[in-house]
Amino acid sequence: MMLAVAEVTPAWYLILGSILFSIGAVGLLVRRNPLVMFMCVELMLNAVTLTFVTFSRMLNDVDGQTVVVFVLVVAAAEVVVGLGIIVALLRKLPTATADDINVLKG
Amino acid sequence: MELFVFLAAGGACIVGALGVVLNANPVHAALSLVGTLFGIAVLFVAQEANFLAAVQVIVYAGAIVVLFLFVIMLLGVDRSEDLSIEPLGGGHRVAAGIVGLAVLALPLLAMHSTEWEVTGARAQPGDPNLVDRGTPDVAQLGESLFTTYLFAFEVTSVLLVIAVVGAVVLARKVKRAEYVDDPLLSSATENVDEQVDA
Amino acid sequence: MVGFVLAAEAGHAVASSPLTAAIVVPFIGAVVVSLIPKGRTELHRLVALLFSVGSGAITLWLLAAFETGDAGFQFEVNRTWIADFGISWHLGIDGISLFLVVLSGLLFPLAIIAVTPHHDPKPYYAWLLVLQGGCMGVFCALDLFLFFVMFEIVLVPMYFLIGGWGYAERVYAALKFFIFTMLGSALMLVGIVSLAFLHRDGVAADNEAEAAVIEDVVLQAQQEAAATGGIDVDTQAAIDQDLARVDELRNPPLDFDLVEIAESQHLADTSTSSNPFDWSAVRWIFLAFAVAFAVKVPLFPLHTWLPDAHTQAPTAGSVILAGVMLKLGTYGFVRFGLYLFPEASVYFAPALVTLGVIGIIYGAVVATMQRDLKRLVAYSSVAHLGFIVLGTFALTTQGIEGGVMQMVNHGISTGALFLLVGMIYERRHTREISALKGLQKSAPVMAGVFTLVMLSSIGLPGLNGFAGEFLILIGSFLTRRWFTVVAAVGVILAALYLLWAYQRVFHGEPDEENANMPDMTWREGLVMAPLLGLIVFLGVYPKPMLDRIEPAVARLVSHIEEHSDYIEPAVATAGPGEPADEAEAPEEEAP
Amino acid sequence: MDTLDLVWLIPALPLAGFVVLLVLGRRLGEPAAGWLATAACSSAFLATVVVFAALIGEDQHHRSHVYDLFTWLQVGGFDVKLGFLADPLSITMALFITGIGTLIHMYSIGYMHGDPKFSKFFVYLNLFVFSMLMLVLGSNMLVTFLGWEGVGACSYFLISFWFSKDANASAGKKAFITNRIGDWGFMTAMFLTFATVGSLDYSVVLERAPEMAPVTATGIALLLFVGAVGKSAQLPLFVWLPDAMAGPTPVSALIHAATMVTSGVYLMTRVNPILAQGYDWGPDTIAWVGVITALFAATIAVAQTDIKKVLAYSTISQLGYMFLAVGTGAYVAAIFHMVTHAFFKALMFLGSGSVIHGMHDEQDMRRMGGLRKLMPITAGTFIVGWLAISGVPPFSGFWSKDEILLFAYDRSPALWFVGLVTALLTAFYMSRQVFMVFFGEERWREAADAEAPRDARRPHEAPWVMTLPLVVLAGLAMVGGGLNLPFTSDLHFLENWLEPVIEGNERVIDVATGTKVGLAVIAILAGLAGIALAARVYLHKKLRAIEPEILLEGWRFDSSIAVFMGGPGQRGFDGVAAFDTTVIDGAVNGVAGAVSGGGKGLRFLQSGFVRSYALGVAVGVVGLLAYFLTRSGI
Repeated sequence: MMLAVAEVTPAWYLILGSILFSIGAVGLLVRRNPLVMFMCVELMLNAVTLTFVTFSRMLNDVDGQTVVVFVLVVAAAEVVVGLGIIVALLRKLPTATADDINVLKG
Repeated sequence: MELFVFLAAGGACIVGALGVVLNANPVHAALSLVGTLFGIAVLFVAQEANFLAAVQVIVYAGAIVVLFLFVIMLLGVDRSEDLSIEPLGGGHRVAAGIVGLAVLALPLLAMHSTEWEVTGARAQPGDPNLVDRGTPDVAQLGESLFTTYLFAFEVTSVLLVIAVVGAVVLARKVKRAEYVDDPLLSSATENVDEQVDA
Repeated sequence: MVGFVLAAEAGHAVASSPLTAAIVVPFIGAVVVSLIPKGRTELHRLVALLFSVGSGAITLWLLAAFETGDAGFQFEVNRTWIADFGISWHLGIDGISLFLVVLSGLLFPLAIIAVTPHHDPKPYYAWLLVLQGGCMGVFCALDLFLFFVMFEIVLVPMYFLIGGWGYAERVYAALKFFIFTMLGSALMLVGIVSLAFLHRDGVAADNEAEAAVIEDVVLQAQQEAAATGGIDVDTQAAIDQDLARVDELRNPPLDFDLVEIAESQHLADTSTSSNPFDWSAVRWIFLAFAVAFAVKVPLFPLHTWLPDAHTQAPTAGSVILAGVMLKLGTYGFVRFGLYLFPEASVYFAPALVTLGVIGIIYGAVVATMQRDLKRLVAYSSVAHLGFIVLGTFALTTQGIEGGVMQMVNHGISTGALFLLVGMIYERRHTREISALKGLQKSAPVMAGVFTLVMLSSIGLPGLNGFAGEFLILIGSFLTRRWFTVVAAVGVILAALYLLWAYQRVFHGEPDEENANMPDMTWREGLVMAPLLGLIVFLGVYPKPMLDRIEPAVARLVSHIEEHSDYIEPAVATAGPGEPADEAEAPEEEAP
Repeated sequence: MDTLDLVWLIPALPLAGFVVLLVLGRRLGEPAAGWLATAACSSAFLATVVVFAALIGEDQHHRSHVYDLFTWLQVGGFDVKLGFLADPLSITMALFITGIGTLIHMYSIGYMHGDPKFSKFFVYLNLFVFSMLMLVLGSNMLVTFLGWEGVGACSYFLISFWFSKDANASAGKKAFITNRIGDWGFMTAMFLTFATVGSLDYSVVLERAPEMAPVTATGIALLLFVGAVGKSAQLPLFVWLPDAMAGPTPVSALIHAATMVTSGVYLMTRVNPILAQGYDWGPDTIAWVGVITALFAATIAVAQTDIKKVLAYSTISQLGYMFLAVGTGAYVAAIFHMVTHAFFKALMFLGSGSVIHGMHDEQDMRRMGGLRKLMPITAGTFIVGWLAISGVPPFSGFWSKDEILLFAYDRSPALWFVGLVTALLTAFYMSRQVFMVFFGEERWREAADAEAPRDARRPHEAPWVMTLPLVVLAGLAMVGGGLNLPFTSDLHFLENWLEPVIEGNERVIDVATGTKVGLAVIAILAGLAGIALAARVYLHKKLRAIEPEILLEGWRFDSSIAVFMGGPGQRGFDGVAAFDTTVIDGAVNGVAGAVSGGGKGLRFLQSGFVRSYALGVAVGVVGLLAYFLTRSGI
């Protein structure tokens, strides 16, 4: 019965999106393995796509979904390039973490 | 019904996300990520974005995660990471936690202040991007992409080409001589050496 | 195909406007020089000279074709450049800028003939040509944005000339020069942009009355239509048109045009409440401009880049720096300071005059104690430019006109001095005064030329330096009496440092190294000849020059009077005593 | 065409000479270059005579003619023409400038014989004559100033003519800079004049002088006097003139005795209406500065050993007399004395030059003596000059000096007394010089060393080109007094001639004839006493010479200035220069240092760790979010 009472409002989706986003953000900041850091980025992107789709439905606007398509494309491109860099890096230094690459040190 | 779907899929999402962050082994992290992605795909379906749900499964679960796993397997870097240490100091984790909480809290606060109501410009009758319940979402999305956003759509193809070229260049086998001159790698080598010494 | 169209367009532009040509020709030259293969040194020089002389010849034509009595801008070109921001390619010269343009057209070819770079001639000549184009552009620009662009363009080649072809400390000097000037021009950019926006708001405020009237009419029409029931198509069209007009009036486009902004003067009538040029804004904007110009001049506390830049720059760089680029500051003060901000200029005049006078005395005193000949000349520039600032902000016709004349004179005299110092350096490889002695014996002709140039710089009557300096002083005495009395002391000090330096360098018995120094060559003589000719000509017969400057300056002064509470002190020619004198005269003769 | 319009020709001729010599001088060589210069100067003299004759032909009240050549500077209400003024005063000046100038040009041909820069000397000399003529003939203050600075520059060139010696070069520089201090006064006076009257033309300025406020008039007059003090070597700016003797002697004669140094007197006479309009203390200041300078310089002259230095200090002293005259309103006497002084002082300078020439560049009087036998013409003419300056009637100096003393007595007996003492001293030191050089034992024999053959070292008389000018000048020095004899008003030639210029501003003195005669007798007696005293000391050796060191060093005035300028002055200048490098440039470099230091300090932020940067980005995102939320009013 409780289930019938509680109606799923867009807010629920948005809260879920926020939670996913912050988990991804914390993971990005905490993890050292570049591959896992990438996965966290994917998490954050997914949180955002979820939010877009939610808005799209609530505002009756198909543009929200269109944006998600573009986010997907960008995510794919990003993963391709990012993984390329990681491959180049890990091939030489299989034990490297994100902290080992700090040539930008001023 | 929707509530049930939401709770199940949302739970899968959160569990998967936590799995990504908390699993020391990257292979396990990648598998947890699949859980999240599926959960989100289900939520897409729940919100009548069927096409996107399919794409989500195909592109993310089918391509991206597999790519991750490929890389892990290819390079044999499935070593577990010791999550109990933090080379940047304990303050980094604390700060990360605070930031994470803030990122969560601030949007919630914003939603609360608007009384959990989604505001924004609703599509009016007559707008080309108004969701028409009668047509399939694939058709609507297609029309939007190939009319209003045609230019942006074409540009994404360029982006993808560039990304592919970039990936090929980055991942090709580097000759020994070039690699020595590479400041990025040589600095990284030094750092690793230092760690080994320590 | 594109090239052909561009060429045709360029040809058309040149034919229709000599000013555009004078600016564009050196730029084209720079491109051409940089396209010539590296090894062909003489060809680089020849081509650079060709384009430089080409531009110079155009300026001479301008001088010949200039309408003497006309106070306004001549040879004007006004083409839209960036329409969205109201930026235009607006060029024009009046008596104030004419001679600076001609000076640039003269000094650049001379610098190219006189000095051969020791290495990398190709980029050297290319940069020099870019510099020439930029200088021409600065003096011709009548659009604030265009002026700013040219003002900045000039920086880059100078930076590379000092840094690339200078002496031991060149990198330090180049960087110092660049940072100082950038600091000033960054502020100026803020000033320019805010000025354009405030001007737009001012125009909107001016238009408000008209807009309100139209709006009333529209409202009435709508009410009438409502009363009669229904609006017919024609009325609706008329109403739409009117509304569009109201919109246009209320949101006028941005405009960076100097003349437009200066003449509309939303700055001056502070009485109207709708005026967005609230006093403090104008003053701040003026200050932003003033800092940029003060760095360029350079005024007293901002001058320290000058000695370093001058000392380290190659000879041609020093000549151009002293001859043309310092004038960007003083010219800026006249063209943009006084013209755009008459009220603020009057308000800040005492401060600027004080700085100018401090510069006169201070520059001279510091120059006296220099051990390096080039540094000495550099500090003398600080003193001379102090005179120009004094004259400019004396705000009298004589003062401003003397200032404009002195800009040209200083370019000639100090340019010549730097050329001479460069010649000495080429022979003796030192600029240390103590290492030089008795050069008059080994190089009498050079000594004679140096003497003449020195006397011009000291301000000997009959030479050009005096005419300008005296006009400045007599003009500033009318409004700033005590400042002038102090500034005139600078005339004594000028004699002190220059004569002392001359004595140490040219007089005395030369030691072995100095005794064998070769005298001037024919080529060097030919370079100096036009400068010497001008020194004498402008000193003896400055009338043609003054006649051309005068209308523009007179217009500027009346512009200031019109837009501020400043009133130029009347010269007492037709004073109260005159009629009495005439009445008395016959009485004396009667018996 | 009006003959008076030819006035422009007067300066144009030497200018033409200058240009021709500048271009062709070296090719012409010696002596052609000298003769060309002399011709240019003498033709200017002829032109002056023509103008003079034309001027005499005019009615007395119309003897003022302005001829404008072209507009020089014209801006707004400021309008200055390059114009010439032919009136009795300017033409008088031009006459004696070109006249004496011609003689000195001629003399120089002999004096500069053999100098490697022979032609260049005449280039400068012609330029000088041109500038001097511009000075006196200018129709406005600015043209006068043109000449004023021009003669200063020429003086600079000619003093440092033999520039290889550092002392000469320094002397030239000193002359120029000291003159410039005076020029500051002149310039400021012009500013004040223009601000008051709106013109610099003498015709306008002088006509409207009576309308000036007395304080303005006094200001202008005294500022011009500052200029005159510099140019005419009065206290305290006289220091350059003794040093200026480093130049060739003809230069000393022409510039530093006869013409340039008197331009201050000319200027003050020219602006006499302004002087008259000002407060009385204005002219009094001038008179006192003049008379004190006269006494001061005379005391110094007493102890000098250099033959030219004596004459230099004597010149300063005599110029002091002229300013005394100007200050007491005796403009005619001032001009009169200027002319007579030009005659006898040029004569003596040229004579001394002849002596130096004959003595093979020896200038120390202690190594001279008994020269009258070897150089009879020089000695004879020099003696004429000596008598003239000592105030022995009927030589020219007596008449002019007597008139000045008369006016001084009328103004204030104190002035007269100081003037009288100076007259006595003048007679004394000039006699000392004559006795040391031309009489007594032949000390030069000791000086001549054994190495050189006797005959070569033997003093000799100068060639005719040098003696002819001496003779002419001696004649003028003898009869020059005839210009303005005091006996009847008909004999006041100069006074009558200058009357239109001076108008009513000449002081009218009210002294009984008896007093006049008495004063003249006292003056003569003072002169004779000076001569007698000098004779006892230097000729008969009856009295020991009193020549204290301090007088030889000119009361240490110059050396104190040098010490001050070399000490505190230079330290002050050095201090400012150091201020520039340490404080101002230091501040600039300090800012640069602060920026780079701050950058170094902030380097730790650039750790290079991607995750640190990511944290930074995240913090930024949170910050932005928080900002937007607060903006939306939560």
